[in-house]
Amino acid sequence: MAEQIIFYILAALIAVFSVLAVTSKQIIRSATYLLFVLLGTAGLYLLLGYHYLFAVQIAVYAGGVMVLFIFAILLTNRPGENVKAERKDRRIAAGITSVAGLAFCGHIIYWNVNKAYTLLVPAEQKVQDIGLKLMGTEKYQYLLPFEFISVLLLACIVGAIMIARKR
Amino acid sequence: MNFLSIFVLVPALMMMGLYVSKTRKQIQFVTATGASILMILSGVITYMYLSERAAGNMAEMLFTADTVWYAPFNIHYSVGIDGISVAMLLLTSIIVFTGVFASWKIDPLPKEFFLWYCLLSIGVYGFFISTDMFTMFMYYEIALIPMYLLIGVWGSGRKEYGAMKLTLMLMGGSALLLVGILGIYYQSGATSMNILEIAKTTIPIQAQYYLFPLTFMGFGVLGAMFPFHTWSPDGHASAPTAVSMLHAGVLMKLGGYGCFRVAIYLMPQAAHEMSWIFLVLTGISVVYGAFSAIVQTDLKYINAYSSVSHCGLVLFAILMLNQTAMTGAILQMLSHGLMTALFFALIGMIYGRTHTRLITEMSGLMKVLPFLGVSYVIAGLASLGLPSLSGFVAEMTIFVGSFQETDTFHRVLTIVACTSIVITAVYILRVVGKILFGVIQDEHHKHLTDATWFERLSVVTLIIAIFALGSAPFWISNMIGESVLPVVTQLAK
Amino acid sequence: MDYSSFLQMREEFSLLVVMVILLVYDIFATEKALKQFQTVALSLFTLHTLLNCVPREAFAVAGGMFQYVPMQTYIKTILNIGTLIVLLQAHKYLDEDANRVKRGEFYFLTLSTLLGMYFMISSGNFLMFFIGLETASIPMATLVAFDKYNKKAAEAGAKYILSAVFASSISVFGISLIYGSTGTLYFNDIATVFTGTPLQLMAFVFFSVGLFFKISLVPFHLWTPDVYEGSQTNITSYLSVISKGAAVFVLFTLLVKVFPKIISDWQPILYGLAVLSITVANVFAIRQQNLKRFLAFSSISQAGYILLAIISGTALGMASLVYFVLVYMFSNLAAFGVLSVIEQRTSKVQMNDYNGLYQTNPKLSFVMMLALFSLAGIPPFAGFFSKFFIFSAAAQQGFYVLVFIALLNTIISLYYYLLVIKAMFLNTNEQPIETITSDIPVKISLVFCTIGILFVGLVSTFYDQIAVFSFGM
Amino acid sequence: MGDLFSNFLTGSVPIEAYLGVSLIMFFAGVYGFLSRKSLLMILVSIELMLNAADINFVVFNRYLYPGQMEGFFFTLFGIAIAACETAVAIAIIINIYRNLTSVEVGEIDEMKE
Amino acid sequence: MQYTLLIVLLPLISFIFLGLMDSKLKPKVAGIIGTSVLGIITALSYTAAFEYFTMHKIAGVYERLIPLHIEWVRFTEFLHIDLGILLDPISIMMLVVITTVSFMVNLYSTSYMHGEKGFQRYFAFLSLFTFSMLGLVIATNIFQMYIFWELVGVSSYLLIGFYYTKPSAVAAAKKAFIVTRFADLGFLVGILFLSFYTKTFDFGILTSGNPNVFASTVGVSFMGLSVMSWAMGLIFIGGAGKSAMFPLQIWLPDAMEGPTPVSALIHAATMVVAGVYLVARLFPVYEVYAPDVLHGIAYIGAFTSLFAAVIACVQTDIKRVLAFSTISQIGFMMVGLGVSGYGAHEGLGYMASMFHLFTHAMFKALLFLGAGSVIHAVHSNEMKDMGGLRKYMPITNYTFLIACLAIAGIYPFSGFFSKDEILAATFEFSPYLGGVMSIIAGLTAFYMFRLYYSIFWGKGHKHAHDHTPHESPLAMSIPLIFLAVVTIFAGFIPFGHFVTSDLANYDIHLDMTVAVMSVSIAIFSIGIATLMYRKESKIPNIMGKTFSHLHKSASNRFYIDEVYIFITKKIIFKNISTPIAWFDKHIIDATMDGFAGVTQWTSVKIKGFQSGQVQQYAYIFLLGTLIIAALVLFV
Repeated sequence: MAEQIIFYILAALIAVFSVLAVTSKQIIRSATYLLFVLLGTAGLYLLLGYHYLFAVQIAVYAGGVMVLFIFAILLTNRPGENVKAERKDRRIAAGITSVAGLAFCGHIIYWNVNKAYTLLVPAEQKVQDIGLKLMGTEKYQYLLPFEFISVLLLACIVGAIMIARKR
Repeated sequence: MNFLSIFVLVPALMMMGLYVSKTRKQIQFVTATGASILMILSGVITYMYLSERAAGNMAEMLFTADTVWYAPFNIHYSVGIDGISVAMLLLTSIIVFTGVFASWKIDPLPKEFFLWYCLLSIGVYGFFISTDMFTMFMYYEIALIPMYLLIGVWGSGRKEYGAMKLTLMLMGGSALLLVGILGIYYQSGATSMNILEIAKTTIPIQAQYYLFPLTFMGFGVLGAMFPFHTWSPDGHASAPTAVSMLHAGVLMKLGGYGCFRVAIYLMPQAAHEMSWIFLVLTGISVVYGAFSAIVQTDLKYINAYSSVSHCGLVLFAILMLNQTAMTGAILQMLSHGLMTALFFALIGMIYGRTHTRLITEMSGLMKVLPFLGVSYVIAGLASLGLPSLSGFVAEMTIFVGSFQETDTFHRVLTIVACTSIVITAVYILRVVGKILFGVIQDEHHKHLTDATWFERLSVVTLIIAIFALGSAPFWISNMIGESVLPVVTQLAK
Repeated sequence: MDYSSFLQMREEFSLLVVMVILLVYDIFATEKALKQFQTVALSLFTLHTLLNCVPREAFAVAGGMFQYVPMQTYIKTILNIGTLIVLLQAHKYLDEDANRVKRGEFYFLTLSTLLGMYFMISSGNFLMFFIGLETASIPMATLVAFDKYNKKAAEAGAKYILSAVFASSISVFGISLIYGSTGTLYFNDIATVFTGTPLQLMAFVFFSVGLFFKISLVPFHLWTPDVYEGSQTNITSYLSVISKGAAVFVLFTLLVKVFPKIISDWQPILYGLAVLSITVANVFAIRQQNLKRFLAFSSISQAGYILLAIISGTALGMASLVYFVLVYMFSNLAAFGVLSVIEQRTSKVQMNDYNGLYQTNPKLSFVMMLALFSLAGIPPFAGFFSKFFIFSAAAQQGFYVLVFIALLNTIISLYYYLLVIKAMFLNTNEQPIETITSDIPVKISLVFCTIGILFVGLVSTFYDQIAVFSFGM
Repeated sequence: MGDLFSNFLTGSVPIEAYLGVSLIMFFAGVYGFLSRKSLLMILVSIELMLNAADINFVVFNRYLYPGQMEGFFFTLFGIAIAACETAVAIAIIINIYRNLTSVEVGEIDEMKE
Repeated sequence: MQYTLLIVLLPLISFIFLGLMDSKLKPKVAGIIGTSVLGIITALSYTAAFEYFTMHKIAGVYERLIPLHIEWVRFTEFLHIDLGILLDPISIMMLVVITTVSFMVNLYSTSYMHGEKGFQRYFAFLSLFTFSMLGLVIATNIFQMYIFWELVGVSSYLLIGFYYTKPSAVAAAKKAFIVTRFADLGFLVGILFLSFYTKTFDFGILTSGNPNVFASTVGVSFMGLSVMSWAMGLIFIGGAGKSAMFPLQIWLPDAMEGPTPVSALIHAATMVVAGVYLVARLFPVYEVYAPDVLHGIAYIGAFTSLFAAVIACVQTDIKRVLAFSTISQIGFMMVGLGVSGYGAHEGLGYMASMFHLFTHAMFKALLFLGAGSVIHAVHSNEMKDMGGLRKYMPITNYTFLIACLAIAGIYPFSGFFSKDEILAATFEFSPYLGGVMSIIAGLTAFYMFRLYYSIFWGKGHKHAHDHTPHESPLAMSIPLIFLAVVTIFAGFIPFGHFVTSDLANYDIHLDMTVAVMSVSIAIFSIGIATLMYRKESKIPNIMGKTFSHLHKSASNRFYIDEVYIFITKKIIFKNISTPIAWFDKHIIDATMDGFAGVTQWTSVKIKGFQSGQVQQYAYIFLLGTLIIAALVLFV
């Protein structure tokens, strides 16, 4: 019961802040709403029992990404200046398309998703397990992507620095 | 690779020779030598062919060779010739040879000109020696592209427009063709793209219904079939002399040859059932081209429309689907090739002197340019089918052959096609009367000089060929006639 | 945990080693030693290419996350050669004072995107695939914006990253649905359960647009011309050839390996996209004046042609596809090579500027012409063969109408290719581009491309080699 | 903490609800991407979209395929990738700002047609 | 008789030699070569004629000899063009006629054309013509005939257009060629019809009388008519074109633009009778399988004859008078053939026609050469520039008079005999037609003497410009005299012994009623002419005014030329060719250009999609995704 209540609260939170994040006039608010959404998502992860993910979500998003955002906003935004209002026709078109897409996908997913799930043994996610899987080379083990993503990260850092630095 | 490929190799070697040559002298040496070698080779091949036949080798294609090229697609590099190919090789050699001399002093960029010219001849030669559809198609396309640059750079008048139009329309033709070829290959279920192999299979009739029009139209575009002929006037009008010669003389023959070799030969049933559509179209070409030529004032346009008419006759005859008419069609290809090349050569030479091609601006040229004038008259006479010149034999064979089809439809069409010989006379004589006869109007034209030695060489070679074909057609006609037989047999199945 | 199996991924490791060496070299070498940086880099990369060009037995690593089949060696080698050519062409550019400081990054980023493509190609799992895809595209954005003080480059970078991320979010959403409807991310497992329920189909569409984006098919192509125009020419050529080549290969692999059961669904999609891509791109290309945009549209239409090979879904199609990519690489890189040489010397990219090029730069125009003819599919250049094979592969499966539409489009494409040729050979110019002497690396690259254009078609060995392994797919 | 929360997991939230949330988030992101003027806001929208996909993975994993942790790991890596993207995107946006002194998306349409 | 090959070959060799050498030869040399070759072949043909007619006959019938026969081109199993030499009475006769006239003309020309530019070329063309004409008459098969038929046409074209700097000559040459070419189209199609059903081109087989040859034509019709009518009718059109039958006669008067000896050779004696020869050659076929066509020929011949005679009465150009007279006389020959039957007496018309052909060739050549002589003297073709020439040019005067008498049909000149036979045959066929032909004979006498008087009588004041006219040199006079002699005596040749429809002997008996009547009509007409034209007289003017309408129409050749111009200029040029050219340019070509245009237009129209706005890109991207998904799911 409580789980449901929590879920719906989170769900409402996420939905509302998602919409607010993309409609807010002020960019800094927008970013803040995004933060709330991300935190709400983290809440969902927790709700689903993925504690580790909860931690990662908060650490990476709230801790890393948001900081980047704030920096960027502060760097590029002159204080007090609001973003100019978007063109209305474009907003309407985007809105209609999004809603249509939402309806379409919702329809398909709702009628086709496998609902015969067997809930729900509380799954205690042991961090050791996660660690072992992350270091394994068998099927359902993730050493290779783990190593590989480091290349991506490195490349992104190099690239971002290359772009951002003066020379 | 057997020795037939030498026809492709020699121009390729010429290209290499040209690439390293520096002066005009060297360029001329290379091209003249190469063209002469090709002439000799085609003579040799004719002799070999005839002696082989005389020795009783009755294979459909002689000197065949077959090398696997792209195994997964069953593409082979296969060559072979029959009488028709031999005739076409002869024609090509003559025209390449004369074209070289007709553009002896081409300017600017002689080296590049001949490089493209050689590439063009590679395409043409290759097409005639190939028996594999892929190779055939490849050579066909090789022959298309140099045209653009040749016309675009060395042409005259609205050359860019003409070049573009020609290239694109012919490309359109080859688009139809490629679908057709792929269709034939896959529908026949043959294990080779070799025409001879495919001929042994039967393509399902349903497939033939769309493949036949595709291939026929595809080649028909090149053969200037109505209503896909409009590239011809604009293209020929802007092309430089040698290119017009080679294009009208040989390249347009690729169309007829292809229709014959691919469309008719491989899809006899559809040919029987659908020939009437194309007969009507080609019949229109024949008369329409001739009528159009009457009112033109540009020499090249006149000749281009005349080519539409004459090449229409080629396709027309092929579609009659009997041995005589088909033989006539091939003869007409030869004949038209020679005489239209002669025409274009002469027009080029006249244009080079008078700097105009409008018949309204010339008159009385016979007086100052007797050699060119007489040659022009001879070309004209050949064109209107004077006996002892090549056109006559070809046209008569066609008409006699076409008349073998007894129903009213074919009869009436044949008679309609026959009228073209009168209309041809009208426009030829109009031109001859206007530009050669009468009194010179333009002061500048009074001091023109007659043909130079290389021009004479080129013209005389063509005239001799025209006379030879027109006076002694029997051996070539027999050679072609027996080579047409396999197709006729196929049609009779 | 047996990490030694990782050693089987020779290509990837070898590339990684090159990357690391270069990174370290760039950071720690002395000023003097750095002068030889490009030489070292190119030699190392050449070595890498040569070492990894022989196919091996098929194998799988990491429980099937990484799956190797011999064909991949070919496509990777093609990508290697292409990258090498691009690097050769970029040599001069990177030697300029303004860029010398960034060249280490240039190499590192280029090679890391290449590595991303390697993994993308060899992946046996959607996770791997996704990471590969991102590795191939995120650093690419920084490459696009490489000329960072150039407004156009900056703009192109932004457009690229935004579009790419948008595409990949849709794609990853699709992957999530695939996972949701099949319960696995392993290709082999998905293939058995992916039967085409509505959810799966939707998931498939959402997922595949990410690839369509990378291949830049209409209507997912709109970023292409802008980005191609804005970025530095060598990057553009890298983007148009290497990135695209990897993506089409992957698309084919995925469609055939993972989604074979819904062939009746994806064939019409590809059909439509092919028609759209070829036609729309051609129509747009007609009136382009900027040659980079021009080549962008041309490459979109080429991508449409590639779909003809994919749509067949046969071994023949596979071989034709790889072959096509090979030929396309030579042709397009030759065109871009000429373009970049001229742009770097004169900063002229408009078609009008090319008027009369043949008068002053016959060799460059000649190479350009070969490249364009090859792209247009004119024999005896390699492009003709590759196109023919692709058409043949499609026709084999009965797609005659599609082939016909594609062929009609070749007329339009021939038209605009001829426009360039016309500019170079036919038109005259008051102020033609001055005579340019290219530096050695560019010369090498262009000669290499020319040889490729001339002989890859006529000599059937290349195709035969590729065809040997196409059945291993 | 863990125990506390797991005790709540006795009732059942239907899977559709989770998916609905993620869908809303996703299409909110789409809307934002299509309509916002600031490049940074567009980036915000993208975060939403990526995040929505992550939720999907987790939910599917938890509800439908609890046996393996594929969705879990995908989300894990996905977060990392999203971070990379953001970093690079922000670098590029700053670069835009440096060149154009603006981060409005309408400004970056010099190249067209 | 292998040497007959030489008769054909020598002129060809002469042509090639003269043509290639052209101005490298001295004019004199060229003239000598040309003339001597002709002399040689004339001698050869006389030898051949002598040898042939004295040869042993088989069952009283002349044998057809084929001394040479080679296959030239093979069309089908049965149809092949052969080249060969066929000797039978009519071809032998034609050989004689052609070589004789040709020789005379050559000889005449050496003087007449003296000093002309292109003298060598002229002789080359003459040789070419002779070659072609000879080839035509000795043809063994209809296709060979067609070949030489065309060559004859071309040589005629070249010779008419000899003065190529003169626009009228060029136009005339063109006209002659095109009109005859048009007729040849009929000939060709006729050949196609005939050969398809009979499976042969060979005259020998066609005229053998073997019904099997025509077996497959029985009951076959094409668009309403029987195929034989089609075939023979179309073939006749070919003949009609060359022989200037109505309505294809228009080219002949214009052809007088050529040098006068050429007119004598081609447009009087030889080429224009090719049509007659053709009908005669195929006579057995016409007679048996297409009698309707044969009768049609008779009527067309009669009409043409009348028509031309009327026009001839009012022409003022002496060569044109002769030209129309030629048309009229050929009409006679056609009538003769048309009314003829097959076999001894039935074949009288045939024999007479051939006979007339022979005599006409001689006297008409004479007339033309005489006219040439006159023109040579006064440098004009117009009657008004002449008059009173008899004093200056006695030889021309007498020879011309002889020819006039011959053509008028006065005994004992040759024309009398041949014309009389035709009239007799015609009366037998139909009295009405006979009557008409008699009237024409009268008209002939009238206009010939009108011509004669206008030239040689009356006042001679008009030509006192630079020099007084004088008699022509010897080279011109000798042919005149020779031909005059022939004209006088040829009538006494027992022609029926040589040429008949069935190759058997036939003795001509003069039908006295017809003879008397025709001679009296002729004399009466000559009388009227004498009255009107011997001296300056008002009568012609009065007559002209009285029948002004008729006179005007006749002077304008009944406006047939205008009709032709209307057809060619207005219909073909303006209403067919120009629209076709327009259509080609504005419809067909425009369609092709239109494809390009539409593509370009689309290209401009859709450029908005590439707006540069990344959000729009994403929008389209998304839409694309959704649409594809929707299509995949719902379609």
